[in-house]
Amino acid sequence: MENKKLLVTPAPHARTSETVTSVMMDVVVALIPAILASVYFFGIKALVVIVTCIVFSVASEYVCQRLMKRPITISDYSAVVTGILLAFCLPPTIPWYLAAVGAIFAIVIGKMVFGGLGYNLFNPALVGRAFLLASWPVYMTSWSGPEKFLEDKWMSLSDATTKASALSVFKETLMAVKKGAPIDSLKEVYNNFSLSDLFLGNVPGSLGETSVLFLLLGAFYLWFYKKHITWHIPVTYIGTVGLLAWLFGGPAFMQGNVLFHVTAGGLILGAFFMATDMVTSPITKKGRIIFGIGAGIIVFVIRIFGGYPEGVCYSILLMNAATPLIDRYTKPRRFGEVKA
Amino acid sequence: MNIIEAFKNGLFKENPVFVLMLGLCPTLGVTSSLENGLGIGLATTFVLIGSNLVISLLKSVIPKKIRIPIFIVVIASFVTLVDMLMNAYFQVLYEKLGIFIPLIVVNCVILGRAEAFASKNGLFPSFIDAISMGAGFTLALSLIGSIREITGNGTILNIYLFGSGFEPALIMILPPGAFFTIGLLVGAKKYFEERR
Amino acid sequence: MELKTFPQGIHPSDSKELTQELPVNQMPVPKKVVIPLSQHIGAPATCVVQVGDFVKTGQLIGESSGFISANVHASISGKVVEIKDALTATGAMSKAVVIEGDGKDEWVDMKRYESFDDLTSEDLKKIIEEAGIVGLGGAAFPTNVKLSPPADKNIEYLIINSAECEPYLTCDYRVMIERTMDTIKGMKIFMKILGINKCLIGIENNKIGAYNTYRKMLENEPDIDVYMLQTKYPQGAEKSLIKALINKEVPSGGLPMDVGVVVQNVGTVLAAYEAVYKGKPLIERVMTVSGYGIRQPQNLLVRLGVSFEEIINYCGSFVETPGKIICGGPMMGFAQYDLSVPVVKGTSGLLVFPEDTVNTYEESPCIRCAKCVDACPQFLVPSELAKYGKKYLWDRAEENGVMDCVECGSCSYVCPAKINLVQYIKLAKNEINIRRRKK
Amino acid sequence: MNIVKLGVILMIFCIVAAASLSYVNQLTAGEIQKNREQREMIAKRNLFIGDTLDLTIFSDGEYKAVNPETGEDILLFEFKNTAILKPEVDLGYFKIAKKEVEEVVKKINDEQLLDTTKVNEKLMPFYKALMEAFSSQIKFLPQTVVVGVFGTNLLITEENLPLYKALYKGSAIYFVDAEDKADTLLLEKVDQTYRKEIIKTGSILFNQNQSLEFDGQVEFPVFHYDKAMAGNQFLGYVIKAAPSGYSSNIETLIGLDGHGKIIGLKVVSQQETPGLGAKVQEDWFQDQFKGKDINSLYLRKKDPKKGKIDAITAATISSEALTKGVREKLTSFMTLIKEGGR
Repeated sequence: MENKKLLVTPAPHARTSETVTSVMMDVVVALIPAILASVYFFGIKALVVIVTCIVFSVASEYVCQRLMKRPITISDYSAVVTGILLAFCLPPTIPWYLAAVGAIFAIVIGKMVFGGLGYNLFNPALVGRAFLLASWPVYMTSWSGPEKFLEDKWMSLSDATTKASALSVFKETLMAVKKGAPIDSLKEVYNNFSLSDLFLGNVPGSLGETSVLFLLLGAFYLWFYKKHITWHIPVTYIGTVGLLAWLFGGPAFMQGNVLFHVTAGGLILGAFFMATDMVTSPITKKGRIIFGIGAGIIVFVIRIFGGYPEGVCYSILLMNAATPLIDRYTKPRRFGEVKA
Repeated sequence: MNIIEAFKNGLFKENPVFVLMLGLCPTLGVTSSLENGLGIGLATTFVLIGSNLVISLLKSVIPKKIRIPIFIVVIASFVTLVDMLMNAYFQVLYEKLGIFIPLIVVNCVILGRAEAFASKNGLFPSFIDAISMGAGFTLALSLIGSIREITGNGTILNIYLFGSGFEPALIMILPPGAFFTIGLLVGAKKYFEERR
Repeated sequence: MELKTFPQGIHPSDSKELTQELPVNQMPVPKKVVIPLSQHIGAPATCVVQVGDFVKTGQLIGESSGFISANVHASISGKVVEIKDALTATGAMSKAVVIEGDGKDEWVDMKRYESFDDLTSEDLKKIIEEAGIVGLGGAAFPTNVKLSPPADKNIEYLIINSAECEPYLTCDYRVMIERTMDTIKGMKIFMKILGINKCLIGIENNKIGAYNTYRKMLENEPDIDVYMLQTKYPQGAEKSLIKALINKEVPSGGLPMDVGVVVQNVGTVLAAYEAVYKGKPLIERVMTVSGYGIRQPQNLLVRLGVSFEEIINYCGSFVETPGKIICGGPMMGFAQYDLSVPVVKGTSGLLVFPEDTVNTYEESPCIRCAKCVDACPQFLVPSELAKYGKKYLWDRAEENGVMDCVECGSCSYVCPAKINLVQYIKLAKNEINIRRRKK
Repeated sequence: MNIVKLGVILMIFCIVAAASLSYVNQLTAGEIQKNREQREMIAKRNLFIGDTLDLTIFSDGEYKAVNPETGEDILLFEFKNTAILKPEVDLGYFKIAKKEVEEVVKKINDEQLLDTTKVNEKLMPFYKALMEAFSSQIKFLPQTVVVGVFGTNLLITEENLPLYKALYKGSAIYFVDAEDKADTLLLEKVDQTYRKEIIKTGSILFNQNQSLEFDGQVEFPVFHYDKAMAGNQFLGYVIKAAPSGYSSNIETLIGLDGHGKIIGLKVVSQQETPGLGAKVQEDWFQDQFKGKDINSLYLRKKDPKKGKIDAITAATISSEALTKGVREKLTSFMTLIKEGGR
């Protein structure tokens, strides 16, 4: 009985084995298929961008925490997740130093100035992307086409032909239609991009935004196996965009191409990996549904009426800003609470 | 009144932008280049001196109840004056600053100093206060302006600083850049003050 | 078949296999007991013995001292050697009577009834009150008080709480299996007291044996229904159990009787049976000794007042260096640092974990994953409440329903950031209670 | 009655302020008016004459070219403290090697050449070399080059007029008597001189000796436009357009000749995104419009068949807005002209 050290802690004495690190690790694992797909389709350039983003995210988090004299928590993988997600929003042709600047901005301004993990108001990766888009729009909006695996261009770092992404083509056509071009040209856009290419990711676009299939693989791992994300945000988000696209996104009422709007651009990536970011999304189920619907409407409005071809980034950032408000008005009804 | 002390006050301890957080409208609006920042800073200083002098001179005449309208009349007169003078003699700068010159009227630094200082102090201290506050404001605006111009446009006073390989961050001369710059400068100021 | 249950909650691994199939073992009468006078919620009992007195087993030593209070009896015969402040399992000090046994275990005269048909509801209540019976589920609320609802409350159901949702604990399960008939008699006593004829038993589907036994035994009892529930924590919390069985929500700040329900633990039911049919006051109880750190995990019938140390020694001592010893279940129990602490009426288990399986966790910032929100059976937002508790924002905490918390610990269990959510909430509750009392 | 007293005091303050301001207004009104006129004048003039901003990038030094006839190096011109930086109107004065020019001019005078083709033949090598030198020094050909020649004064007469006209096709070179101006840095002085010259050269361009005038704002049913007149000779129109771009109205002056061809286009004010849409104000973009008519005012990107205008990278909306705005304005203007005359 003597010399025994008994540990006294408050109840409960049982805890799940889940930690912040393991949650973040799961997200990284879920992103691996999409990373591989992006390297396959965009070549070694993609790998350079991804690695740059990760390295600079982690490094700037370390430096920030050293300067702020806080515990160093770079081993919790949250900066890695930010790095990968940021890289996924960048075109493969972006110079590495711009990717690095984006990563530093994402971590320093998007996360650390708010107080680090858990306190940030906005999704850091999207903050980084918005910064890059506003600062260097030319780099951020010129995409290169998918390269053939193991061909010359695949290995090359700089050689790339710029092409328009599916949504930019859509946007251009839409503008033309508004100015009097035949309405059927919208249909041509839909036909120009085969859905299987869009689904696999064999189209020009940002690194991680193109391959719906591989993103969904990771998303389902998080959703059904690890249960880190719930259906509320992704389903309402994609559903809202799909519904609006079907109703108003086509040549005539109720003739929009839902699958085109869902698979082109960053909607799948945003819906499953960015809008569901725990720190910046509402905590209640009702709140998440509002979040998803709101973001969906914003995406659609930007795509059809706005100045940018793609609106996922800004829709999520705007809804991030609304999250505290949503949380406040969607408090769960307490058990046994009498409705007034 | 100690003049050095007054200047320290205006430039650092009670810097209108970095400490008092006053007059942020022109700070955010016009500081996309050093030239603009300097211009609006000097214009504000001029108005500040004028209004401070007039108000401290007339402080015994001004009834307490309607002091704010009278302050505004005085300030607005000086601003209109500056507006006309600049339009006449500093055409180029006038066009660049545009709407922000008439908006000096609502710059809270001026009304704030009129209310807090000039209406209670004599002519000379008010003059010194106006100069030091104006200097602080101009300093802050020039600092923000030069940072934004260098990072957002790659130039300083329209002179290219870097080679053609340099890609300026466009966002820095857009409104968000002003927020970033002010935030970071205030943060840096606090950081160094606490270290001291 | 869709099993009944309540919404939200968690699924910790139940680890009941250690002791589930072991019959209840009677522990020998101890040499010395320390009987705290405050073993229940409410005012401590008044001591009615003095140092040097000889007491018999079952003799009253502490008298109920108020409306919410309970009698305390000697659990062995012997001499009162000391009346002192003793450490209890919650960490609080309580006045306690120390009895040194004479080894004879002489019992006081006990008044037994073969049947309670002749007794009125008031008589039965009196017997239970005198026997010092309190809720044996853990909270130890005096049973007679619970059985006396105000006249304006219309009681419809008696619900027997046999969910035993805490991992490791199997004492209620063994009671249900081994003393099925006795507990049914006990239920009837309660039904008589309350003047109702509807009794519901909820058993989780990991205790299928107990369910089947009751099913068989209750074939001819139309008044008592048994339901199988989906295994989930905290099914044993009154409010959750009521929601699961009759789908009614106890109003915020209210009691089960507000929805016409009285909930009693199955152990309490057995104690009532013993008091009426055998005249035994509450001086012993069944508890589970378990965990991977003890050599012989088992279900024990122990006298109250025996120290944990003695129990551990009886169970073959430690397997290896213990890291953590918990009184109660792992979710709501108290970690112990001193093994001289005695068993009291509310002690349902003693768990020993070896050093290498005990983890300490560093709290990291909340990442707003909302797992606590999805777990809370009371639909609170634990992360927010804990934040208010941490920052001493008591008013905000109260506005957001901190007082509705049942302290089940589900939120802390699921938290990936390892924040001690329930601890901060308890702090806030405590602080608010103090302020309310001051007013 | 206290309130009346306060009101009176406030009133007095207002009156004093108003009085002093109106005094200052009187002082500055003339200057402001002058500035405004000058600004408008410069903008309009630039439509017809073009900007001279590009000259400022010359640095000091000697500039030589190979004479294609002899194969010898000839010193074309040298710069000494010549680059002048001015925000709005930048002028570069430089000296052309006196000897060379004198020789050429003398030759022409001696031979009494009046046949345009022959004069061209004589002078072409020289100017070709000059142009080449320019091209090698500056990446693009400036619209207007103002050349100051020390001690030389080329009289423009009826006789040699065709020469000038023939020589400069699109790119006009103006010879200025710059003897006393080369070292002058004062904007005002330079600007006045410059204006004088422009009026002179403008006349030359349009075969008139009279000075160039803008007839002010002629009210037309819909349009508000200027006619540019050189004496009695009609030169063209100045039309204002203000299409709404990405984030502002892009106010634009369009210079149009009598055949519907754009002589020049100048964006006067805009608030487009800096670095993107704001590039509509850049010369390369505006210069694309010169010489175009409504049939080719489309973006190449949108309408590859008709389009002759290149959009600004990543700022299609602004580019499109301006192109379309100008086109629409011109279309309706032309209709108007055809229907109702000038």
